[in-house]
Amino acid sequence: MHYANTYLDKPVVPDVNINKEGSEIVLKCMLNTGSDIYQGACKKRGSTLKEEYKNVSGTCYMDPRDMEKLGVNNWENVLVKTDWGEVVVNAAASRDAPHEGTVFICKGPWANTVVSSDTYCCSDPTYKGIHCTVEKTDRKVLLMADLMRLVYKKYVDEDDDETIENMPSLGELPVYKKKE
Amino acid sequence: MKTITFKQKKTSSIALEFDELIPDEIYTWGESDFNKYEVPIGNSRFPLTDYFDIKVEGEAESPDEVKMIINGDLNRVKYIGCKMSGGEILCNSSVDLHVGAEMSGGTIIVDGNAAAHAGREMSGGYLEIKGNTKEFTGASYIGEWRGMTGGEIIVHGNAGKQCGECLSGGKITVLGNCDILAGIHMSKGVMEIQGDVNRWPGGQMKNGTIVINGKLGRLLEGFVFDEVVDNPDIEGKVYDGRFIKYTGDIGLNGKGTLLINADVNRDKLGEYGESDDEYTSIREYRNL
Amino acid sequence: MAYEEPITDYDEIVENCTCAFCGCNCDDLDYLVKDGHVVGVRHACRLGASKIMEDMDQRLIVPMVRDDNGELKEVDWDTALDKAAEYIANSIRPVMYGWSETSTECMKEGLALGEYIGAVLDNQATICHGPSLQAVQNAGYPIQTLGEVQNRADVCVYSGSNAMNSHPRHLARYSVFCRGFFRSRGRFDRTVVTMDPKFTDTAKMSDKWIGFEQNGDYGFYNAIRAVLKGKELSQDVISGIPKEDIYELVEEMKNAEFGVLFFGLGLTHTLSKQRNIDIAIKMVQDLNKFSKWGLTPMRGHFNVNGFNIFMAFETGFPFGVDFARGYARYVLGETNTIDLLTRGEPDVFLVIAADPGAHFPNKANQHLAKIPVIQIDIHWGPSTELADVVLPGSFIGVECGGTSYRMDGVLIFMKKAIDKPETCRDDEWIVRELKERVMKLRKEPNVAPEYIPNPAAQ
Amino acid sequence: MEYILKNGIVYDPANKVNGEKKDVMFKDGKIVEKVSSDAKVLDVTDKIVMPAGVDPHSHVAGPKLVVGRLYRPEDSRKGVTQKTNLLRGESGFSIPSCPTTGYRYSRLGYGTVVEAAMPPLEAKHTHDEIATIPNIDIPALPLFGNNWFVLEFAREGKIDELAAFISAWLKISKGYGVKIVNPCGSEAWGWGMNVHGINDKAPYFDVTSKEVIRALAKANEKLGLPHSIHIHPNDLGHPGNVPTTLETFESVKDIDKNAAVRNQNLHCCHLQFHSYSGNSWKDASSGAEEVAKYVNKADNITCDVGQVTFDETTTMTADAPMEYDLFKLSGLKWVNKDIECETAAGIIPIIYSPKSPVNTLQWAIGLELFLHIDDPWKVCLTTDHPNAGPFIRYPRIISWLMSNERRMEMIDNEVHKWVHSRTTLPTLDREYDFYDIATITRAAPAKIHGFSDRGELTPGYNADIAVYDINPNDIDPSKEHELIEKKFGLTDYTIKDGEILVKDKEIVKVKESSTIWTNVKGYEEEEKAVIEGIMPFFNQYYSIKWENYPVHDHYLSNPIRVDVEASK
Repeated sequence: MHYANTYLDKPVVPDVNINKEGSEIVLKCMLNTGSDIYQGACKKRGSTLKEEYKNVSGTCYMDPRDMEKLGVNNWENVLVKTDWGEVVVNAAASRDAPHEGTVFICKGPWANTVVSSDTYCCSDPTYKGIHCTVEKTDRKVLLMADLMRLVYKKYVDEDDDETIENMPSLGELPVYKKKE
Repeated sequence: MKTITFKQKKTSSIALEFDELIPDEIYTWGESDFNKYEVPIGNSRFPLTDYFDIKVEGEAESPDEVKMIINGDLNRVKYIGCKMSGGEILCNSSVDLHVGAEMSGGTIIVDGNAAAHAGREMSGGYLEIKGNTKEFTGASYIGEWRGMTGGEIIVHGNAGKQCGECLSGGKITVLGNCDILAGIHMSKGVMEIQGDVNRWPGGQMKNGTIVINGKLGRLLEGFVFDEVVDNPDIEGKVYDGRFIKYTGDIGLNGKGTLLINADVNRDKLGEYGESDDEYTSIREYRNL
Repeated sequence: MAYEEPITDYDEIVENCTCAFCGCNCDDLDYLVKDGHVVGVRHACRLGASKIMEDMDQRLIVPMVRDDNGELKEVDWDTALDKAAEYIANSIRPVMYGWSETSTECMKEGLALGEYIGAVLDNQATICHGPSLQAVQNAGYPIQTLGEVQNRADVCVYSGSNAMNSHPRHLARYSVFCRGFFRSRGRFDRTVVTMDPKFTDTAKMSDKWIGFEQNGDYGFYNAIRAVLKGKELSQDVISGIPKEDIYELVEEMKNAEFGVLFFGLGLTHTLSKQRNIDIAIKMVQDLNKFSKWGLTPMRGHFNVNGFNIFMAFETGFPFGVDFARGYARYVLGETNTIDLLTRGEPDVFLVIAADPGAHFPNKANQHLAKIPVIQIDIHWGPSTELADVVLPGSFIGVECGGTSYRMDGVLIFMKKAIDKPETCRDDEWIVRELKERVMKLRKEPNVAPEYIPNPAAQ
Repeated sequence: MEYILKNGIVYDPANKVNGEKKDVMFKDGKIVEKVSSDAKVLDVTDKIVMPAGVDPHSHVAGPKLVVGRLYRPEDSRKGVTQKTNLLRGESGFSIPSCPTTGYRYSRLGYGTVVEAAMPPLEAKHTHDEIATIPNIDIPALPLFGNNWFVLEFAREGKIDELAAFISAWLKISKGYGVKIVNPCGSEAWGWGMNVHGINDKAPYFDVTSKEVIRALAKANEKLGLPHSIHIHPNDLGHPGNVPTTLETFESVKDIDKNAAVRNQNLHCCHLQFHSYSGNSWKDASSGAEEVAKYVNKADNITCDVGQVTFDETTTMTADAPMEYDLFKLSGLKWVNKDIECETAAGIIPIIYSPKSPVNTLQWAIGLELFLHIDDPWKVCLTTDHPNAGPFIRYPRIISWLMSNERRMEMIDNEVHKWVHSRTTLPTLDREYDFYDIATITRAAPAKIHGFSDRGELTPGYNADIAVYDINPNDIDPSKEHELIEKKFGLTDYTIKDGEILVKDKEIVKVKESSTIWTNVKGYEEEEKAVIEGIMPFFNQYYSIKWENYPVHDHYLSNPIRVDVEASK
């Protein structure tokens, strides 16, 4: 059957070409989270296990000048740390630049790991305006299921983060026992 | 005089609700009444004695003659002293939400921190918190434009965001620091802050007085510089030192008074631009 | 993306369907249907089309229950429903969260269940426009329907909202590009202002971009209010905006014939949260002294407003309603999902048509990892990774009809276009079944049959 | 099922039964002449028996109600009660939640409540809420006074087309009659303006309020709808609005009514708000006497009062510019809701205080109207719920009307002294009797709305009955006003369609409500033509599709259809 195609591999981002070492190892930034059209389309289509979701939601959009400071190119990996946690995401040049000193991660399991749960009695967690650090990393960006396993550990017996991170991937399709 | 002592046996992850255990309700109760009583937890009720040992000494003719002493970890005990009109409650620990909410008389002393909504909409009485408080101390119920109308709240530590929201009477004293938007929508009463204040005190205030003895972060544009006063007298209390007086919030033709200590806020005098070393204490509040 | 051939191979067109994505609820979509599947969507934006032509790989087809090994296992409906009902019936602090992507008919059943068992009912407003509702409760609500914007508005302000990304057809269909009765030249008759720290896609097509600094919203709007009262600004730069720009902006807003402020999560999620909107509403009210102004919150899900409206007329409170004591309670910081979860209170979590796994902060989800989670949804998502019972629902507006409320409060009936997968059930049916089963298990509401210690209890 | 209410003291003004001791019988939901010996006997010896109440003008369901509930949690919090096995938890004081509204009306002995303002665009929503309100029947009046099509037809003088439009829109919105609110004013509010007086023109549409009222009245009578036009005139709440009100009345004098069921061709709602003399609040005074004099003379006018009750309540009306004026006075939280091409609405909380001169004046004007208008068939008891006070205060108003002593006590001790200098209230000593009360709360509203199945205890009518625990021969309402208030506040029996809903002051049954709508026959061709003509505009300028505009059956709960043969 011929379906109209709404899938995409990666969001479209401006080209950057950084070919020298960064001047800083750890960059202090302000973190915002929210939605963009790629994330929204992928999430609501239901493709959350897919590589696509990892790329649209698990991506840290940065000002190219900040990327230069860290020496990262599009689709290289960075580690974002806040007081609430840390997560490995892709780095990509922001379509909305310039916004030096501010990074943007679309909402999703990756962003959740590092946002503040403080509601200040107003029902809404602080999803925007969070102090964070960004650094280059060799660790890989996890698929959604793998990330949920690592962060919440609901159904793994293991406690050690590193072990869980290196477990075999749960893959891009639902895993459940079918009825015989 | 009747003394009721609560000694904790175990804690609960789901909060216990103490709104029925106020002097007005229990001044006639004996130990057997407490043994029969079931305390609301979530959607159910469980025997109070599962959680507390209760000792009753003496007799009381009225709520005013009751002294409740609550010992133990009260971080999951909410509505302590809610709507009470007399008597005394002593909490020897940090307490959960709504301590002293809507109280009209009596005394509550918390020897620890209080969670949000402490002293919400109180109309009389005295609430003292030896530690810190979270958001909406002495504030109003959501939607209500008349908040605390009487009584006094003293916070020895720091107060969270929007302390004294919609204050319409009474007095709030914070001996520590205050987070953003202290005294927002205030229309009457006095707020005294001994420590520093993060951004924007008195947003959209109509009337009343805020005194800040420490350093002020950002001031709103709605406040107009009035004069520099020495040793101002606010409703009978003289504040020693030199204060800068602002009037606001003129966005709504407000006539509120904001007094900030001139000595520690020199940057606000003359060219009062934005202070660069902005005071942030968010971390402190979070770790309450 | 490469050029794609238009879809020509379809059996029928179902006209005037309603989009089940954002709060725009566009009711002019045409679905191209072949063999019981939607193979193409006309008129929809990228978001709507993508959602309607769902990812069948991840469609939840069968009910599942987590077994002892922590693996989801397909079971029959009775087993799954009984298991879920058992969790709910034995709970002391149940939370029922979600509801924004299902119909109000389903909410009605949910409310009956929640009221019976003494649960907390909350929806996505709690993590998106909850602060807006609180601000509305403090400051008022000068709103208008979207057609009014189309026909009259000559100044549209988007504040903290990137409509081009989150509500792509909003500008085209309701506010900016469309031709209105008094705005016959469409975009040329209107001025568009975007207020956002980022130069967003919406800012790029605006006439004016106010890039105030992060967390500076409250101070910025306060300055506007002061200027509206005729005050000279004392600082040269307020929240990152030079005062001349503020004067100019205020003049422009005062001279509008009909202005509208659309605001989004940029205002609700930053430092001063509900007070940002509080003061923005006050600003709009002030502006009415000079001309006509209104506002509309850019609601995210197609029925997130529906839940708030539904709860308000059923119980008097819009969201985060706690029935634990047998009466409705609405207290911020106490009866909202995130606060409850971070405090570690709930002992059962029912999530319907929502995805806390994808949208709740880490600390809140940590608690979900400790308690039974029942999921009613149509797709395998992050929440499924935390769920203990999974009940596959149906897709409102595509596979099932139902009522929704647009961001401006206009009721739209979302009609059914195709049949749902055979093994799925309607959300309404699932919740009603749960209710009936819970009522059998727990005859006396509000008294727990036995004390079940909370795994998270100390 | 057959029942007999035995030995009650019956007040049934429609049948001229004034306090006679007699039995009332009903069977299968209808009043009957006699019942068999199997009938269940309900002993109501020496208790007042009346038809169930009919509220001619109240705001209980619809988009602005829900915004009110949504944005006033502090009001919702006031009336919160625990749920029982039968009843849901209640909430709210001035704007109770839907279930609460039904319960409270039932306790007051009411059976029918007219929802007075429904924007056609939001009709589905209104009916969605009506379905949620239990125990009372609710017809809704769609708003026509600022509808763009109506303004166009009125300007062009196209009465036939307008009649067809009304006929079509009643079907589409499942409405009962024609409601007009501040004609042309709410449209002007689309640009932040208002109209002043009846001869002011709406911007762009170039039509005056008077032309709109006359056109709608003519169309209404052409169709012969059961209810006349139901108007909220211009200049509500402005000092010196008496001339506008009287001109409004005068403007329809020459239009013949065309429905046997009613006497009037214009019903003016909450007349209290339209009876102010003076030029500003500084020199405002009561215009009640002048207005009442006109009403006494005119046979074509009826009204309801909108009595102020001295409570903290919520004002909500489709007269949006007036609400903004109120906001500028009080500064409290203001809601506005503009509905495309149709109407607007505003909401604001308000505190009516007896210490306030203006509120005292409003309170006195309401009572003056009751006392100056001689014929109780021309005046109905309302508070324009929730605008002047919540409907749960009706018993209190009854106690005021029945007791001059209580009124004088309030005048002397409780209210502002303006009551002496600016009103005639202290000079009035008329007291209503139970027969009059039954008229203004039941018989008159039913007649005015043209109901031919309720408001009377006539055989064949619906068995909607209220029994109050009052022995009229044993009570002196003039002295025992507190008792009157208490007893009228909670019935011994409320019977709706033959089902006992309240028994011994407790709700024992909750039933689904019905909505009542008017189906005009004989205009099908004209309706089609009008809709066809409108369609290009609709497709271009409405933000929803035509398919989504009409109220489908899905949203109608137990509709009662009133068929009308249009005479043309």
